[in-house]
Amino acid sequence: MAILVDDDTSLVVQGITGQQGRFHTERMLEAGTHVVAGITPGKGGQDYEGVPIFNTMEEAVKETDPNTSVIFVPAALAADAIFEALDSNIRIICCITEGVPVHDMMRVASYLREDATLIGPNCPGVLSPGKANVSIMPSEIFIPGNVGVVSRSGTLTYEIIDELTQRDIGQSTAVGIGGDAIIGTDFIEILKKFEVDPETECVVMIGEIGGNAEQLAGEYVQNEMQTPVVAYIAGFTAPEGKTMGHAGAIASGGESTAEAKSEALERAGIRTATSPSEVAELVAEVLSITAS
Amino acid sequence: MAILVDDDTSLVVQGITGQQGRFHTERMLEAGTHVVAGITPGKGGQDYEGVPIFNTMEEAVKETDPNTSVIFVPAALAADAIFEALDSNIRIICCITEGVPVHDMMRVASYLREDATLIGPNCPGVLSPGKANVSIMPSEIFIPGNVGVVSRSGTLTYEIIDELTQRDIGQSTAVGIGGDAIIGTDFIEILKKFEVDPETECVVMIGEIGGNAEQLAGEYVQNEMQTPVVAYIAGFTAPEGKTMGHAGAIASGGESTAEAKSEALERAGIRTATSPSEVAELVAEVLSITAS
Amino acid sequence: MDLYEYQGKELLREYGVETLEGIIATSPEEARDAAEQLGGPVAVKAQVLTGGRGKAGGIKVVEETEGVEEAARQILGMDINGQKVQCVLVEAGAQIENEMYLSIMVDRTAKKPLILFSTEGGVDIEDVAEDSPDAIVKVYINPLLGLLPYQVRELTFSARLESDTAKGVGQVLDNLYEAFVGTEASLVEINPLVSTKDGRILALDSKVTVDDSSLFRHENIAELRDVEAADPEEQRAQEAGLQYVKLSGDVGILGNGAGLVMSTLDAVAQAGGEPANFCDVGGGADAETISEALNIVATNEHVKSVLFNIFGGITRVDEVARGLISALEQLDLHLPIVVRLEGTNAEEGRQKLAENTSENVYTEETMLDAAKKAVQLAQGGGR
Amino acid sequence: MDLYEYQGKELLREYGVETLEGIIATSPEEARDAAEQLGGPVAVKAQVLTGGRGKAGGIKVVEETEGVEEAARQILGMDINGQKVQCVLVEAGAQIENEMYLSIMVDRTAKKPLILFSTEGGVDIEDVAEDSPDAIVKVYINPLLGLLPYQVRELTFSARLESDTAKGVGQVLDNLYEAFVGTEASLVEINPLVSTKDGRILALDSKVTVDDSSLFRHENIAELRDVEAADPEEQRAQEAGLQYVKLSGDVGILGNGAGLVMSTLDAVAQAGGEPANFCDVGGGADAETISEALNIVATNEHVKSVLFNIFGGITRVDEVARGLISALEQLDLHLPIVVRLEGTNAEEGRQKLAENTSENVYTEETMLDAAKKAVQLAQGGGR
Repeated sequence: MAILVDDDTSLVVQGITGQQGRFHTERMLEAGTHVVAGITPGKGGQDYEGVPIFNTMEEAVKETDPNTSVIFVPAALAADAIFEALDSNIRIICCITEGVPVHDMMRVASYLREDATLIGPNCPGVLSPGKANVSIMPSEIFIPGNVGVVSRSGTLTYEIIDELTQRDIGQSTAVGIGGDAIIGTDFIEILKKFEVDPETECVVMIGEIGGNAEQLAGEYVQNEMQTPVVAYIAGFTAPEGKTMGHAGAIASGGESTAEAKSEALERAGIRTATSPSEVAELVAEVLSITAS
Repeated sequence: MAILVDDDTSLVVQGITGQQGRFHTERMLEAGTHVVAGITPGKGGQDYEGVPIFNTMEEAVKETDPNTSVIFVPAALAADAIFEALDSNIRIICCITEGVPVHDMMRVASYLREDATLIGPNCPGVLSPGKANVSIMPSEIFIPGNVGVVSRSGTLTYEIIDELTQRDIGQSTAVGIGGDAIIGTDFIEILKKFEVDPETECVVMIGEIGGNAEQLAGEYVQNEMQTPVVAYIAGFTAPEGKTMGHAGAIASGGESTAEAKSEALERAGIRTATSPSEVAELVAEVLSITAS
Repeated sequence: MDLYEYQGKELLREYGVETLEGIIATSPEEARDAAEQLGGPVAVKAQVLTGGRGKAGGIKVVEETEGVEEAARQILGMDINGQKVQCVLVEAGAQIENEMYLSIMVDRTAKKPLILFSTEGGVDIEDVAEDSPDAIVKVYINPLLGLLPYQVRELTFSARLESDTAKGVGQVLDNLYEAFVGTEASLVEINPLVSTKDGRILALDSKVTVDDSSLFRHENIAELRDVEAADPEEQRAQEAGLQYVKLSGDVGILGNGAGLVMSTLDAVAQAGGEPANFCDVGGGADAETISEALNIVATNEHVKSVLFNIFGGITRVDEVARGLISALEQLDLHLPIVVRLEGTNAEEGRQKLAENTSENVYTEETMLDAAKKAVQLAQGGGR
Repeated sequence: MDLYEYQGKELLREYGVETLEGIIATSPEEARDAAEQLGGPVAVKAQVLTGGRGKAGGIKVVEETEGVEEAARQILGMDINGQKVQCVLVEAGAQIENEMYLSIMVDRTAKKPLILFSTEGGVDIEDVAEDSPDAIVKVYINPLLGLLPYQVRELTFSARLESDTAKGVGQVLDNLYEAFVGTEASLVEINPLVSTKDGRILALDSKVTVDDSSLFRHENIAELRDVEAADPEEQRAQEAGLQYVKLSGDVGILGNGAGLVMSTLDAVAQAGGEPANFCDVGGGADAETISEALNIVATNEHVKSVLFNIFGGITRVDEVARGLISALEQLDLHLPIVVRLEGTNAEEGRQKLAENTSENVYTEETMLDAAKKAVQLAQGGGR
């Protein structure tokens, strides 16, 4: 199984001929992902690494019938690319692009219907080890297994994945939901998918300062979820009112601080680690409990 | 049974204190309709004919929990009233108002979800004889029965209802879908409801020049419908390019003429009358066939 | 409400759509002055709210300024599909490379704006649709999102436009969509949209229809309504708040409700007659409205008989009868009038009418009988 | 990006929101001139990007023009929550009747604009939310439809405003929503929004935060960015394309990726240290970027040690090591630097580093060990 992306994923890369698009298309192909099409207006008819390029999503869909897209276009064009994918019935869309205007994202979010899943923007994407890599994550550090990972961060996720892998704990799917204030899919929707994924036996949730998505996720875990969850929150030392790298990582008192999130998760009965390596330790514990 | 409105209808009147709102509220009450609330901003706390008035739909919903609304507000405010009803989870909305701008209606139509039904605008509303009158139709000429009526017109519908009633042929529900170019609900959606209504044994469809909704309905009747349909089209003598009273009644060649519609319906195997009284004759025939 | 070519172009220019320079003229002299001002070859174009003016001789290209006066003289006053030409647009020339077609309309079925584009412009788009449907690109717009950049790309790539032309057409499309929304049009059509040898994209013609229901919030457009060109009968009816369309027959028709009146027209035609007009007096037809409506119908010299068809629903028929009686008293009509009253309190209404009106008023019980009677009377029989 | 009160008010005025007349002054003399120009009693208000300036003495109401110079002298140069007051807004007086609160913000959970309104203005809205939550009216907006008239009515009726005030507040709300969308703000807040005795509704204060990501299409707003007020360290980092936040501790921190760097700060705190900054060098950290980042961190005189934490994913660790070595060669840093390299090709990276760098560079394998080491070094031990 795995969630969101797997062997059935057929991927179209929006913005395939940009620097990032080219670089990650190669890596996604190397990881065995079925990249069936790329889009760059004006370069239709060419190809990149054997992947045919189209001018529009309409053409790409007609010729190659993709079910998933990954977006590498510049921030000013990202919302347009998402609308193009949605209107062409692409049902899973990962927007890697950073710096997408918040008002654009509010419009996108209001247009999204239940039958489509937007991951990101400003996210590393989705990777199911051994199945499909629709992300900018380093597939080398992953091994297949039964831990689901969902995170607002990039490198911090890799750090934790690495800790898991070093302990021989494999992953079902890793989902970077993105570090912006407004993202297509929040923790809860991903947790729901992991909950019904028979392969996933434990979920790691990596949160950070800003908003209250972790609290809402905590409530969901407490009330609805059977699969055990291990959490980690970054940003305890972040000063109030400062944006810490991610546009959405800003503590402005109340629920948005790391303390508040961490406490809420603990209250919801979720094991919450204080460091990336402790995450791996807790997961190992959970799995050994589950196994026994 | 009946469709759209019945004994379970609890109605809120948007624009209850205007001339039309007052007049028809009385008539709807006389017909036994459960009018539970009225809305007129600034007149909250008052009542009209025992119906409590609220300033906003939000208040009306909180206090009286209506499931249906009828709109009598001026054209410039009609779209706003529809949005207000939709956002307050009113699931059946009849907009009587004439002259609603087409661009307003495009926005409304794009916002409409499947769980809500908008009838009109520029329509007489919906009436289920003996059950509920959510309309400006004269309930005196109706009798309960098993003929469903769906029409783009007002008085022409009354004419046909009268012909039916004079022949002792009762009606399950009469729906005036409205005479504008863009309306919330087309023939097909109403035909679908009649098709699954056990009470309705025959449907009368009254069309006119403009657009091609009759042709689309004809296809639906031919391919999907078991209940027999009798049709009538008005406007054979309408000159090209002229708006005949209803904003949507304009023949501009092609499918929009009465001839084209009539022929398409005949081709679809639908009995098509050439006069209102012939409609009643054909219905009588159909019912006697069905009965035998 | 349809706009004249020059009015439509003025609006389009406000939204950034480029057109040729042009000057409106109502006399041959004005046309010559305009041509002198513009310089070079010009086109003299009849301003009428109907298609086919080219075939009718309503457009003349004049190479030398001297010929303009004569051309304008020929066009002004011309009758094109029943419309008298009251002014011409004198327009500068252009070196045209390609003729394309671009329009945005309200699509009734989809309930959203529909863009049509074709590289085959300057001809009737319906002919193109029939002969080479693949040459037409269709794009539907979600009015809540507006025209999105990817949709412009879809259009220009589907139409296989070259990069420069694509850019220009894309810009025109952006502007035209703004105009469509800004003016609340039900149709904006540019046919042809041309690319010129110097790389511009120009609207060579314009057809703009704005939504009558939206005019209350577009004063500047409402002011363009051409009262002079309107038929005096229709204009008077509009002022009286009647829905009125003048037709060419001899049976004047009044009724309440658009659908019923259309049906009455059809009944008259079925009875072998020809309707002289469509007149919907509306729901609460009082004596004054009925009187004015009858008066307007009677103004038409072709009218030989009048058919008054009322189905009383909410308006009770006896009240309508009272209104009619009082209207007839005020007027001095010698035309035969066939009255058919049906619906709530019809009996009382008919009786009232029988008691009060003169010998030129006939009553019938059914719509078909009333239609037959009116036709018979118009054709000189039946009195 | 936060705007000063006077900048926010300028924007709001462009969208039709009324404010008091005001003049900005950077010296006591300018303040006096401003007061003379305005006439009557004025308020002298410190312009700082932080709350609580009233309590800090940053707002003085002066009845007579003579007192303005002294008031401005006291306020200018004042330190309010770490911000030095560089200018004051001299604002005309008003006869206030009621103080209300109005704001529109981006709601992260609902993913749409949220309007908050309260008849209890002039105080911290969070206090109102705690003490009398019913006094706050909330309205969510669908950004595809915009603010609808019925939503304005819902707000004004829920708040039980009197008809005149409701009309005025409704108008301000319409304008404020236009401003919110037009400037792509993440927050526009008017606290207090006042009604005056002569029936006007005025924004007495303004707090506007615009979305940094949208500035590329709002040149006029981007120009308002206050380079003078920004910390020189942060400003330099911004110019170098680094994500940088200055903090008050003594352990300088660099890393790749915002989440990882936040986590590194937390690790330093857990080890008993205090981070001197947050610095995300980003994905493809080349020698130049690392060099500039190190330089900026070292500029901070409080920094006693530096922790460089890299998880190599796509960027291979050996390449990062090469960049770091080359950066260290270019710089003449005497600070102890703890380097932790992990991820793809970490072994090679660490080896390269061991071979090439001087004695003030320490390598550790885990984040926690690296944090401990850096803290130890900052506290003067461990060399």
